[in-house]
Amino acid sequence: MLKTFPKGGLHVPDNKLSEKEAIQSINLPKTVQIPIAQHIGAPAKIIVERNDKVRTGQVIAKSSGFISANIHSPVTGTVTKIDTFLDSSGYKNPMVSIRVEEDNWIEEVDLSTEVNSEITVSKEEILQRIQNAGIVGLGGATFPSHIKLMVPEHAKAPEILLINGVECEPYLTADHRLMLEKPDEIIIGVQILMKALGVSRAAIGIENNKKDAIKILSERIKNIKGIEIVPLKVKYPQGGEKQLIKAIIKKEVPAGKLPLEVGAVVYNVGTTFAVYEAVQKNKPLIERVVTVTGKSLVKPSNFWVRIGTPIEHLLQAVGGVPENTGKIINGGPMMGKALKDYTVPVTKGTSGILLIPKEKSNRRPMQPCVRCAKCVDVCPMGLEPFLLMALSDNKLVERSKDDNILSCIECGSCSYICPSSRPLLDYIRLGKADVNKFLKSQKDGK
Amino acid sequence: MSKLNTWKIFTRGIIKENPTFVMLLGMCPVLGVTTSAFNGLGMGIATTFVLVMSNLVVSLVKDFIPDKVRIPAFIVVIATFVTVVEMVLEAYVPFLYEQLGIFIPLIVVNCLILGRAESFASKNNIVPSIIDGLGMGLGFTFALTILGGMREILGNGTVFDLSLFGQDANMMILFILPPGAFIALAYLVVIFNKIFVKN
Amino acid sequence: MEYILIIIAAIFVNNVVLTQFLGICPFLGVSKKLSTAAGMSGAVVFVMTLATLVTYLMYNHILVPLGLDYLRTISFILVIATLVQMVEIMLKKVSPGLYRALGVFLPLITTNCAVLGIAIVVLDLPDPSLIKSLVYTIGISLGFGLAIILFSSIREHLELMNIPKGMRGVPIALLVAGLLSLAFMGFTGLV
Amino acid sequence: MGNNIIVSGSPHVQTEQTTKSMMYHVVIALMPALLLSFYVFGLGAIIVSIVSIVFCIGFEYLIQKFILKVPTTISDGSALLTGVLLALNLPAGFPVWMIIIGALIAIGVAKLSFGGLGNNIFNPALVARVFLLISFPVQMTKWPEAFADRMKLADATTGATPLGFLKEALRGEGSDIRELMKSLPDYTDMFIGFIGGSIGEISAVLLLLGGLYLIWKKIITWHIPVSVLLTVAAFSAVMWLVDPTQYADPLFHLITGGLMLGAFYMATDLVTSPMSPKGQILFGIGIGLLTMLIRYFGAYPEGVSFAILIMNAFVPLIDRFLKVKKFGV
Amino acid sequence: MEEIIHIGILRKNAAGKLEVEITDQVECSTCHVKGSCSAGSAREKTFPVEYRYDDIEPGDLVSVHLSVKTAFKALFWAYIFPLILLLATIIVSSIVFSELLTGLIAISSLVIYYTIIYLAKNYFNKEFSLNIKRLNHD
Amino acid sequence: MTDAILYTVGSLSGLGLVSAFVLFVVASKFKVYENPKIGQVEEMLPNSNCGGCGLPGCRPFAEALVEREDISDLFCPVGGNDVMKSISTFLGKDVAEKDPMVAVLRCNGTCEARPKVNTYDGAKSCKISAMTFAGDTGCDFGCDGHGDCVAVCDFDALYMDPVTHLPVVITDNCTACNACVLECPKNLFELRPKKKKDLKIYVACMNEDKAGIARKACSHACIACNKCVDVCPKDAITIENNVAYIHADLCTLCRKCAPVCPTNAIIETGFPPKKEKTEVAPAKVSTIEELKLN
Amino acid sequence: MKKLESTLLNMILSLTIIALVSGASLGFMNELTKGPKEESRKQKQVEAIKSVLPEITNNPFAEKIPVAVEGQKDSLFFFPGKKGDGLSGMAVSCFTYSGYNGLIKLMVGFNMNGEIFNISVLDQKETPGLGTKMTTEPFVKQFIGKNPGQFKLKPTKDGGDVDALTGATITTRAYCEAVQQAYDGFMTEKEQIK
Ligand SMILES: Cc1cc2nc3c(=O)[nH]c(=O)nc-3n(C[C@H](O)[C@H](O)[C@H](O)COP(=O)(O)O)c2cc1C
Ligand SMILES: Cc1cc2nc3c(=O)[nH]c(=O)nc-3n(C[C@H](O)[C@H](O)[C@H](O)COP(=O)(O)O)c2cc1C
Ligand SMILES: Cc1cc2nc3c(=O)[nH]c(=O)nc-3n(C[C@H](O)[C@H](O)[C@H](O)COP(=O)(O)O)c2cc1C
Ligand SMILES: Cc1cc2nc3c(=O)[nH]c(=O)nc-3n(C[C@H](O)[C@H](O)[C@H](O)CO)c2cc1C
Ligand code: SF4
Ligand code: SF4
Ligand code: SF4
Ligand code: SF4
Ligand code: FES
Repeated sequence: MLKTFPKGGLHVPDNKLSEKEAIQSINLPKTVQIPIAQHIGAPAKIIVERNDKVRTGQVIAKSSGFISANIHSPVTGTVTKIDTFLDSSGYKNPMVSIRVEEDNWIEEVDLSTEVNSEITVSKEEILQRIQNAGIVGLGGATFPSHIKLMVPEHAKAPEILLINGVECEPYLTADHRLMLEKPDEIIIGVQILMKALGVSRAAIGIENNKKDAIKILSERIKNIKGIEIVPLKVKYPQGGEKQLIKAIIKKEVPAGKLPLEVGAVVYNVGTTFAVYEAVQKNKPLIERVVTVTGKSLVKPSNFWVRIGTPIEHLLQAVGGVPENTGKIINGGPMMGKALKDYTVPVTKGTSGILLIPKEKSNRRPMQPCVRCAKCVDVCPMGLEPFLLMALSDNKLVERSKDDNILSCIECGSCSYICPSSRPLLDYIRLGKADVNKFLKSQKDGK
Repeated sequence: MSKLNTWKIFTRGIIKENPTFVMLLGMCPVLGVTTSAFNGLGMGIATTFVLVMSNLVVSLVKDFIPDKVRIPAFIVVIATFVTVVEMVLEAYVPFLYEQLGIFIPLIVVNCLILGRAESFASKNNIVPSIIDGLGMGLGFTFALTILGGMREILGNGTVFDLSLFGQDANMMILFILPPGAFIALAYLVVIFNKIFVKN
Repeated sequence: MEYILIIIAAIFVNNVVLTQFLGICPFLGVSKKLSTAAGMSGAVVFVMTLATLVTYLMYNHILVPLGLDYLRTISFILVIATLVQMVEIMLKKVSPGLYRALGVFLPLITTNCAVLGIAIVVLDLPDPSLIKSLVYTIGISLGFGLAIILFSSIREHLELMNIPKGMRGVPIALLVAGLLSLAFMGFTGLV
Repeated sequence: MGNNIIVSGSPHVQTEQTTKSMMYHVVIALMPALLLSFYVFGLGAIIVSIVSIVFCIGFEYLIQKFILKVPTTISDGSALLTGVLLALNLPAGFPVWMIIIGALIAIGVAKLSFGGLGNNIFNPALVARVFLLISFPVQMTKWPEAFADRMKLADATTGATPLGFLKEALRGEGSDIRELMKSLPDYTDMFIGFIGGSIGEISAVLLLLGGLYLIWKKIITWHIPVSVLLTVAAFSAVMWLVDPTQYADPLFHLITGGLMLGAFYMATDLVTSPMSPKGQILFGIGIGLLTMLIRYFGAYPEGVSFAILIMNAFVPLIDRFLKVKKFGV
Repeated sequence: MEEIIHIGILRKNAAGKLEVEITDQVECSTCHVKGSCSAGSAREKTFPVEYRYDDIEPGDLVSVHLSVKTAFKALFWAYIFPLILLLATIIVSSIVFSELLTGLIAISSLVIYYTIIYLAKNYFNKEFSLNIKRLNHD
Repeated sequence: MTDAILYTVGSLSGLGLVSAFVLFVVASKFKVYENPKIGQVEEMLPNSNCGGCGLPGCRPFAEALVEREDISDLFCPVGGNDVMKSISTFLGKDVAEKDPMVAVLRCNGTCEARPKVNTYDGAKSCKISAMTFAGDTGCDFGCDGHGDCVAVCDFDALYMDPVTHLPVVITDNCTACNACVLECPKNLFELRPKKKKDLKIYVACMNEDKAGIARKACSHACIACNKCVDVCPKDAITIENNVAYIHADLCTLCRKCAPVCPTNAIIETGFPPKKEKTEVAPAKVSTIEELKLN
Repeated sequence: MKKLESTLLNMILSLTIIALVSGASLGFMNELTKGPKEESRKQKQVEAIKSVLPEITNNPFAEKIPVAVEGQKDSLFFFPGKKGDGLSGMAVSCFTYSGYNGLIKLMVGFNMNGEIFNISVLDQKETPGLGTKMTTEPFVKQFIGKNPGQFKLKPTKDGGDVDALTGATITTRAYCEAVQQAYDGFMTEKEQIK
């Protein structure tokens, strides 16, 4: 029996179309737009001005606060505008626009391709380099990565490092390809993180539909102590942090608490690779793997993409947007965000671009809840989505809170499975926002 | 309150503030005794009698009763009339007495009566109080008779014991059983409110 | 065994609310929240039992010997009204803390037809005795509790449902009560 | 807006299964049993089924259109299913006007008064069945004999169902159930369905197969039917062991009456059953216990429908206290 | 944790002690005929509270919170416990005494109950204190 | 026979005495200090419990009116000046007098003025739509058109216009309870004084984008061209964040501004009809097809 | 006029006075209705006896003979009906608990040959529309003039001679049982009275 989390979850057709496509580089676009809020927490502070010349890898916005991250220029060129631009939801946000001229890296970066497996730097230095490189979680949450390494004074000491190589989202193959193509780097990244955390154990969780990745990584760790590869049952959302922890170490992260509560720290494989590059090569996070996929595309592919590249540019690289495209999604079909407009740039959190044909784009019309309990069955968090939706719709904020609406990880399983096509997650998001507002107001009231 | 004319005081109990269909007061007897139109009518009349008499007495003695014992005093007055009704029914209409059973003494706790005594009779003079009692009582009687009639027709095929569909008609017995009382009343309330109480 | 049968019959077969139509007001009025309904049923068991105890004694040992049985209604209502108030007042005097918590929790218990009705019904039981009367009363009040707890949970559930406009409020409550009563017909003949 | 890209919150994919398809699958699952009963009871069964279905759908349409003034939902299949299930709960040859009343009660009172599909507390078909049973006990307990007078509409030969026969007979003194059972059809006939009874209670085996189909199609889960059947089996086994002269054996109780239909198709009604597996098991146990209590001690020979309705009333309470365990709580 | 919440006003009574008066519909909370039904009690309820709310002043609108668990504990002590006591007394004394005596003894057993409650007064006061929060006026 | 009557009288009087005593004690122990005025004031209020006064309901509002010394900051928008005045006379306290207010919608982005650039396919709720994205037109400030405001209005004062997909205020029903103002995720409602005959002039736009962008998104958008500011004799119009705002307290309803607005963003209501102005042709909007060509 | 103040004295006084007045009037009312109440209680039985016996001249009610039934709480009552001095018939008040809803109480009148003269129902709780049909004429008719000695008091279903009420076999069975009981009692009693 493969390990997995016990309650909930479901099988979504995985459609990993680009599984076999090696990661290619893509030519640079004419301009890039770099949002200064690409991570959870405070936006970075812009430190360049209009008409400044910037080089690839140069810091253009500095972390501003405890939870924040640096932002670097992904290209060499001239800052043409510092203004608000549309973000992926169509709201306007401050960004830096750079005209691409060439690709001239700053000197500190080691651009050599050989694998540097000697970990020489100290614990503190690792932390510093990760922070400087502006690394944020590439698994989707875009939480600044160095913070996970800074264990608070009286907190429990971490016991195990978990590497999330699950990639349970249908269609996406970025992490999968990365594990196949950069296994050594990832393993070194794991060792760096282990050192930084001071733990002696690490586990890399990989869904069993990526047998080749499991095989390659297993070979590489043969002689390394403390790291194990854990094949996991194929079940969405196996990649959710809490589900991964439950599957591997059989502990439940208490509601509203961090993984550290059970002694675990989780990093995505992409993040781990970025950590390797930051620490061993001094390379800041300015590019990432993006899967561009969709059934209507001639050739779904994986690309190394500079942050700030317009999504349009990526789409042109796979032959343009097919005629019958109905939806363009930033991310996977389950958790990704539908784009209002595809002039928007790739950010650190963009793991894939998915095109959905028109006939598959509309949800079926909503029908009344028939209390079939399918949403309850699939919810990996043991919530009752149908109830949370009703509570949210009726503005019963306190009851939503009592029914743990805040535990929802927004995996979308409930909306997926509902035979009545109820927009459960839409309402749950609203309910969560209301509860958060309520909690904040209560705090203010005291 | 004081400006209401007599006619209005009288009619509002029947329609606008119908104690059963609109205010939903004292539901126990409403549900309990309405197995036939006749029982409904009988209960209605008995209640109306108590209502009118207690309104009358209360409005007479209202000034002699200190506020704090108002309620117990009213209760005594009401209970007295109820006992009188009980005695009279037992002596002269034993059939009805048996049919209404426990619900006769329970007229005492019918909120309708205490409610009227408290909110109307204790603030008004005799004439309006009697009119109010009559109006409310008739409204109550009307409701009970309608409900009783409906249940009797649907459940037994008769009204006031007159057979409508012949002896052997199959009627929906359920309506004279307890569930039928609730169901029939539920829909009567909806219909009454739809017709008479707009808004 | 006899007592157990009495209790079962009183709870299911002859449920006060659903088949005897007593205590409809609190049934409809205090049933919007499950916790309040549950608390209310707890309180009702005590109050009903105490009321029956006192009225039973009064009837059989004062009124009947004096030939005053026709004073049943009037004396019962006075005694019960007083008693109910006494319970509250004693509590408030003796333990303000307890009283306070209850006050926030429950509506005051008032005399309603169920209390008075049962006190009277009990007198007509076949070969009555004090214990039998009390057992019956407890059964009845448990039946009240069951009905009101079920009913309030259903109503809480219906709060979130999309009831047609005209049916909202009392009509739907009555309809639920009717269907509940219909379901309880299944217990017919059980005891 | 042909040229616009579409925006919505995640997720952007959905399953194939819809409410409508679930309803139709249940109808499909019931077809074999229905067809068998057409074969066994003939015209009477066919007419009851048609009237029941037509009027359930018709009332749904009329009430939604003219009284509630909301969009009609007859295409979602739930009214059709209620019609089919109501028909299965009636004896063949049941008077047409009574079926119409039943349809009105099921759709108008038990379903649309609560707001239609998904909002009702009680199982509509069963509310109607019980309403009819109580209102018209004579007609509701007049069961045509299997294969008798299949082409006749009225006054078919009638007889008691096994449960009804035993109940009646046991009232007499000194009767031994083992003797009485000799005059009943044998178990194979009961199991296959060549016996008298209401339209849908004749073939335990076809109903069982349909039920398994539903479980396989993931329309219902095993929790409710299995717990109902196990409880009935266990309870009746105990009683049978205690006194085999008064209580029939478990197999008899499992294959007679409406148990199969109730356990697989009516107790499992999504709308009126609990959400969590634990709750469903408790619900099933409750139904099993009540069914047997009513069969043994109650006034009615069969208790499945009452048991389900009573447990329907407990569903909000069960849902409230038997929730799925929340992650990390 | 589920809570019962009411809205009230903080008041100073004649004796200078603080009280909360609950203003939202407590009685028969949802009953539509409160107006006409006065058999019960007044619509307002007042409870003495201790003065430990620095930021709340008389006249302020407050919300009163009581956890359901505490509420049920109160229910037990106020109604369930005396019921058990009453029944126990009746069962025991009915073996020995006549019906009338049994009844009287049972009623007097309540005296014991009230004494117990009285002696445990302080415990109860502490156990069942209300949690009071100020409401913002806007 | 007299015996029986004597017994009756005796025992009933006894009972009466006991209950009188108990009830007296009850009454004094349970004494509720209640200012009877509270009830009376409550009866004067409209009892719609809408919360428009800022308190949780009519009863608490009555309490506050009676209890507080200074009630000049309390106002019941539903009852309006009449109710407040009668309360003032009743309590002998001064109350504020407020102009009756009415809700107005500060968006005129009808379908034709504001072409769709996307199709929204999420839950039919403005709040949810606003959380998901900026809206299915080019304007992130405009109405989402799912009618959250209609649902929240207790007084049937709002409905969705089926043609424009914008909510419409039925002025006569609106009680200025503020519910819609709080509900709208785009903050499109404003309460404005209901001047005599309900004459109003206001800028029905909240688009803070620069002229070009705003204009491209919606042909009725305020483009902050300053023409109205220039023409206003009372300096009642200011422009902030690229939107003009007419200050109701300064505005004399002279109607000079509306005609000069190049985009029809200024709305006049209640005035006798004037000749219709020609509509501005909707701006051209790039579609996904055009983008594809790039 | 001003309301009375709520002083203790006033309260007690007023309540006592009200109680006094009400007590007096109730006592008075009771005296008034005592007779009629008693009368109406008897009336029912007398009516019933009269209706089930042939013409009689005595007051059978005054001569009632209770006979306990073994193993039952209630008793049978015998009301001998006389014409002149001779016994002309006997009304028997009998009961059974096996009705659909329990108790059914009947008054059965026999003539001295043991033939049923008439039957009337004193008390019953059967289902309206089903069991209650036992009070109707068509049903009762089949008993009149029959001698339970020959006429088998059982529903045809159980091998008797009584046509059951449709849908109410249980009621019929109970009814027959009660009549049978009355007949058996009558037969033994007849001997003794003679
Ligand atoms: C429903 C859900 C599914 C997720 N799936 C994945 C996944 O497949 N792979 C992954 O790396 N992270 C996934 N994540 C994100 C992880 O929870 C977690 O944030 C991440 O592994 C932490 O690593 P990072 O900070 O390096 O991104 C998922 C999150 C959620 C809520
Ligand atoms: C699903 C289902 C549920 C049933 N439930 C009941 C029931 O609750 N009560 C009942 O009397 N008959 C019920 N029946 C019918 C019985 O199985 C049986 O036909 C009937 O009770 C026999 O009664 P009789 O012998 O008195 O005529 C049900 C039938 C089905 C198909
Ligand atoms: C609500 C209801 C009430 C009933 N009431 C009676 C009744 O009062 N008397 C009776 O004999 N049978 C009554 N029955 C019918 C019995 O359950 C049983 O079906 C019947 O006695 C069978 O008799 P049959 O063989 O004459 O049809 C009632 C049935 C129902 C559903
Ligand atoms: C598995 C399943 C079982 C159902 N059982 C019933 C039933 O017993 N009675 C009924 O009226 N409808 C039944 N329905 C249809 C539908 O759920 C029912 O009409 C709703 O209760 C109406 O709100 C069933 C549907 C499904 C999918
Ligand atoms: S989106 Fe939230 S509620 Fe829905 S299944 Fe996922 S965790 Fe559960
Ligand atoms: S999956 Fe959909 S229909 Fe089923 S219970 Fe959940 S919300 Fe209701
Ligand atoms: S005005 Fe606001 S709330 Fe109303 S429909 Fe428009 S966006 Fe929604
Ligand atoms: S339109 Fe707005 S302010 Fe006016 S009544 Fe409705 S919700 Fe209140
Ligand atoms: S009428 Fe029975 S409780 Fe109110």
